[in-house]
Amino acid sequence: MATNGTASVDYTKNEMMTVAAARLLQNGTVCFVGIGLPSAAANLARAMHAPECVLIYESGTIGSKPDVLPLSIGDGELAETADAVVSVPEIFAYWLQGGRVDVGFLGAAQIDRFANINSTVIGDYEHPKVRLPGAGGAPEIAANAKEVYIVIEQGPRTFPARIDFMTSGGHLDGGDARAKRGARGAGPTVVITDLGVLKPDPVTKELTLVAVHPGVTVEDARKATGWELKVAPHVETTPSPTPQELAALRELHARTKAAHAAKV
Amino acid sequence: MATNGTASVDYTKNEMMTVAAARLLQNGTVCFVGIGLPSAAANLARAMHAPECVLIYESGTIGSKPDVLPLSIGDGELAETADAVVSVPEIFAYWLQGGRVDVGFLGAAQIDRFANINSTVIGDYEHPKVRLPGAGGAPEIAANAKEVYIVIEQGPRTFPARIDFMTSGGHLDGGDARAKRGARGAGPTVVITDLGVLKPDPVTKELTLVAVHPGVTVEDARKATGWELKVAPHVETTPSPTPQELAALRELHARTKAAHAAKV
Amino acid sequence: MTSSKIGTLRDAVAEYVRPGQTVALEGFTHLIPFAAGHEIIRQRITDLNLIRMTPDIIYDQMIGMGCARKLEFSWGGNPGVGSLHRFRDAVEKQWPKPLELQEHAHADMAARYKAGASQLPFAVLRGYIGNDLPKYNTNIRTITCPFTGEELAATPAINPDVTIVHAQQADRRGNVYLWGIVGIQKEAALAAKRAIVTVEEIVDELDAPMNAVVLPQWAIAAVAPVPRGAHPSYAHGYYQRDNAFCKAWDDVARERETFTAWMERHVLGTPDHAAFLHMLRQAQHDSTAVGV
Amino acid sequence: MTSSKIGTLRDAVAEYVRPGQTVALEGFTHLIPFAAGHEIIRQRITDLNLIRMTPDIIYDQMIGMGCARKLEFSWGGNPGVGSLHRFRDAVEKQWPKPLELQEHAHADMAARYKAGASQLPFAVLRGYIGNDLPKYNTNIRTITCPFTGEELAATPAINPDVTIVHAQQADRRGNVYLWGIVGIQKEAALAAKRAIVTVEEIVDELDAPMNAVVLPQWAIAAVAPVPRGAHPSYAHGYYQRDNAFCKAWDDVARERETFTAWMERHVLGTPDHAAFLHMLRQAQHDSTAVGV
Repeated sequence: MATNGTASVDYTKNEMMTVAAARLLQNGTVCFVGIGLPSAAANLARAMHAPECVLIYESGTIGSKPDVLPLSIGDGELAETADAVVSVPEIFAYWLQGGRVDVGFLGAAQIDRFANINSTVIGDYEHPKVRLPGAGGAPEIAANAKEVYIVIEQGPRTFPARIDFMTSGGHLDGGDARAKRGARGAGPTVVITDLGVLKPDPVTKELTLVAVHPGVTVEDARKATGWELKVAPHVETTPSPTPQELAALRELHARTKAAHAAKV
Repeated sequence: MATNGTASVDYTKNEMMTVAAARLLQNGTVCFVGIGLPSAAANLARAMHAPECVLIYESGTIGSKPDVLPLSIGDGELAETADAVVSVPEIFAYWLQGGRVDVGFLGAAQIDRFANINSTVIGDYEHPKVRLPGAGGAPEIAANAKEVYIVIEQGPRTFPARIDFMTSGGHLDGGDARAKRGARGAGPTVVITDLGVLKPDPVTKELTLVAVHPGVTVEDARKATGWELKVAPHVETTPSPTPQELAALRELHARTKAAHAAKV
Repeated sequence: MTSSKIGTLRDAVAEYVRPGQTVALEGFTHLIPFAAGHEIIRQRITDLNLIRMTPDIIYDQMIGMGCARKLEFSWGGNPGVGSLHRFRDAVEKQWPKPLELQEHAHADMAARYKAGASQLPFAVLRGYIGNDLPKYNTNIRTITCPFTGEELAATPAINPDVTIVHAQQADRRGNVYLWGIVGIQKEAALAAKRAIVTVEEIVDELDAPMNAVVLPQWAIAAVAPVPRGAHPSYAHGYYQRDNAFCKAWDDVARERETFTAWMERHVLGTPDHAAFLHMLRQAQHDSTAVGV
Repeated sequence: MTSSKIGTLRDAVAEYVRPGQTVALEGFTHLIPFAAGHEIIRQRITDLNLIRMTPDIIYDQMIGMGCARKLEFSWGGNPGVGSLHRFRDAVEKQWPKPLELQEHAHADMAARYKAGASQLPFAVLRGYIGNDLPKYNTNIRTITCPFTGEELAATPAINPDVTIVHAQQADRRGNVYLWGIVGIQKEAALAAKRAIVTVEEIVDELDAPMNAVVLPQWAIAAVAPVPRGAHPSYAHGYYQRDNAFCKAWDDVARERETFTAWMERHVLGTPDHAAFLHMLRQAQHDSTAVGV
């Protein structure tokens, strides 16, 4: 994996992306967490500045405080460290649809310029080139969480001009389309990639590059985008991961690796 | 209270009614139990011939095996002796509406010739002479249990020509009206009173006197009925309570009295 | 942010319960929030749209003291004893004021709370077949299944302004744990804009089994410790129902005068639930069962 | 009537699972009924309409062995590892036979099972806003709230012919107790015409807390003790997930030949789950992680 190093410590693009995502979560935020990078970022936030961040996993665990990252959305550790473990219908009906989730934290295979995401198929739905896992909880997380954060690597395949399938509605075709369709939450408010940070334009809702990570240029971001990328007048540079952040993240991954190896 | 005595032991009309009702429950039957006389009869059945009768109370207790009769539908004893205690929405949705109840066992303030029952008001609904407690779980017990047993004292006020309000549908206006309205269960299959036993005619569904208790005449039953009572060609006489039945019922009531006095 | 949720019942009611609101005090024969109902009476909060599946003595008291303009319910009575005299007097004779009724069946009320907790606008059930309520309650409608064409009952979700429930325990952060007959409490609390929970006690750690009914503190507006806060109903693991009180209530409530005198002395005349219970105990020592 | 419900998994599958049926083997990342899936493969039951929120390795195996003609699901993958190669091969290249897909989202599948357990014909949810599935799945429709006029998603209830779940314990009468992440299992079992439950062990008494997830024996068709019956998934309180197996499965399943050889040797070549586990352990001793 390539490393960038503008601070005193070297770090990977993936680490930068995870740290940037973690920083967005506030202490006390109720976060419905997808598996993988969203879960890593949320737990890094818990280890750093947001110890009271409430993590909900779709397996039904509320207030999970795992010491290691789960491999699946339903690891035993998530249940053991939770404030409550409820059924899957309950977590979706009373907690997500019930409007109790502040932030839905999602990954995706593809994203478009209005932050609509695809995790269903590459190619035609009925004759797919690649059959992806499918929707899972994402469509209703995207619809019902008060806002949505998305983490995804940025490249021509993940940021295509047109996604092959809309799995989870972001801002649909822009403007107020989302509200008109009856979605209750505000939708995606930020997209964190390995290159930078994008936010929807307040009016058109088109994703706009607002920050690049250290060592990344706006041109890099443009090249990694399958449409003509909108760029903010002033593009910030994300602060590099601090040594504390990196240490916490690496410890989390090290603990995770050790725990899952031992668990066989 | 008046006593009848055709057997070797004296017993009250209420005892005869309770024993007659208890005898109907089979071992293994899943019974959704109303409070009061239905609960007494069901627990007498458990103590006698049907130890595996499964009692469900609408407070959410499944498989309750109380040693004393509950005063309310949600006494602690019902929870402590249950196989499972679930929420009220679950007991109504998954267990009653879910079609898992063999027998719904109900009391009522009034019943009509098609076994429709009233537990809502005496008089006009909007200007009632007497405001009764209301529906509770009864309408959906009556609709969704596979069959319904009703226990009620028989007299001109409880068996009126026309009930003032239909709370729980029995056979509606008779014939196949009930099935046409989409009720899933078979509806009332037997009514046990302090005078005898009534069953719906197989075709018209009008309640028909099929048995009288010892010492009761068909004429007594007719007089206690606010419409022209249909009588079976051959009216059986209910066997008197056995000494064992009476002993078990009286022990149940004695234990109940002692327990509830002690609980203050 | 978290520990500040634990406070007094008086403050919680003063902060969150307002005249004219839709308020549910739920408890299905167990954990009935009596102390909270008394506090609403003490604070003279009126014009409430009260909701409850099983209005019993505490709603009889609130209705008789003029707190309610409307009642949504499915069964009203004094369990194991008989009628609610104040409820009947309000319905039959408009005393102390008229009481509008919106009447449903239990299965429906449970489904309506469930819909409310799920932020759905309506509930669906197989209900009201041969029941006369839809003739009087225009909130009981029908809906057609888009797959089978079957017609089912549909009713509006319940989303109270405030729900109040009683539970056995909260921890110091305000996470709530209840057990036994849990009734409709979780749904009622989650359906509300704000939930107030009274608890028997605050503990260091909730020793709750993994799949227990636990309400996280962030889903609750306020938690107030009120020992014996469900009396005369019961709290599983803490105390049993005061059956003598429930029976004696029948006589207290039968007449307007005895009712009013009792309420003025025991509820309005006491500053809080502890003082209320103290007065009851003293009265019982003096041999009348409920201190009339 | 009661004790006869406890028997072997082989007998339960032979008695209740028939070709062409709609069958759900549920488990949300925990308590996945692997042993039961293997038994269906061993008994060469085909043409099934399989249902599962989260089809994973066991459905990959059943699909690759030709048990299924259709799959209703909402997320298909090997959690924490990647794609299901046999599932993809069936969808992308119709091997070993075409696999019809009926695809939903999790919130919907959960609501559909809940509707099924409640004997309602349809489920209602706030769902599918900006999702393309309704273009392909005619079972995702809309319904209008009779009170607010809002349009919501409606989908048909799930009522499998047979649901199979795995739990930690049953007592000698067949009452079942599960805990931890309980997923959709209760709803799936209650929605089915018949439920089969495999359990880690039979105990004298279920030491279940009062509000635990307990399925009474009379709501279950058959109970079969199958120790480690959820392997390679986990059973809370009994064993952890075999992560090495799940990772190694990726290589086994990638090619048709290695997959078929593995299944023939380990599943068709063993009489039951105990023998299967024994073979796996031996293979692991011989140093290849999953006995390829």
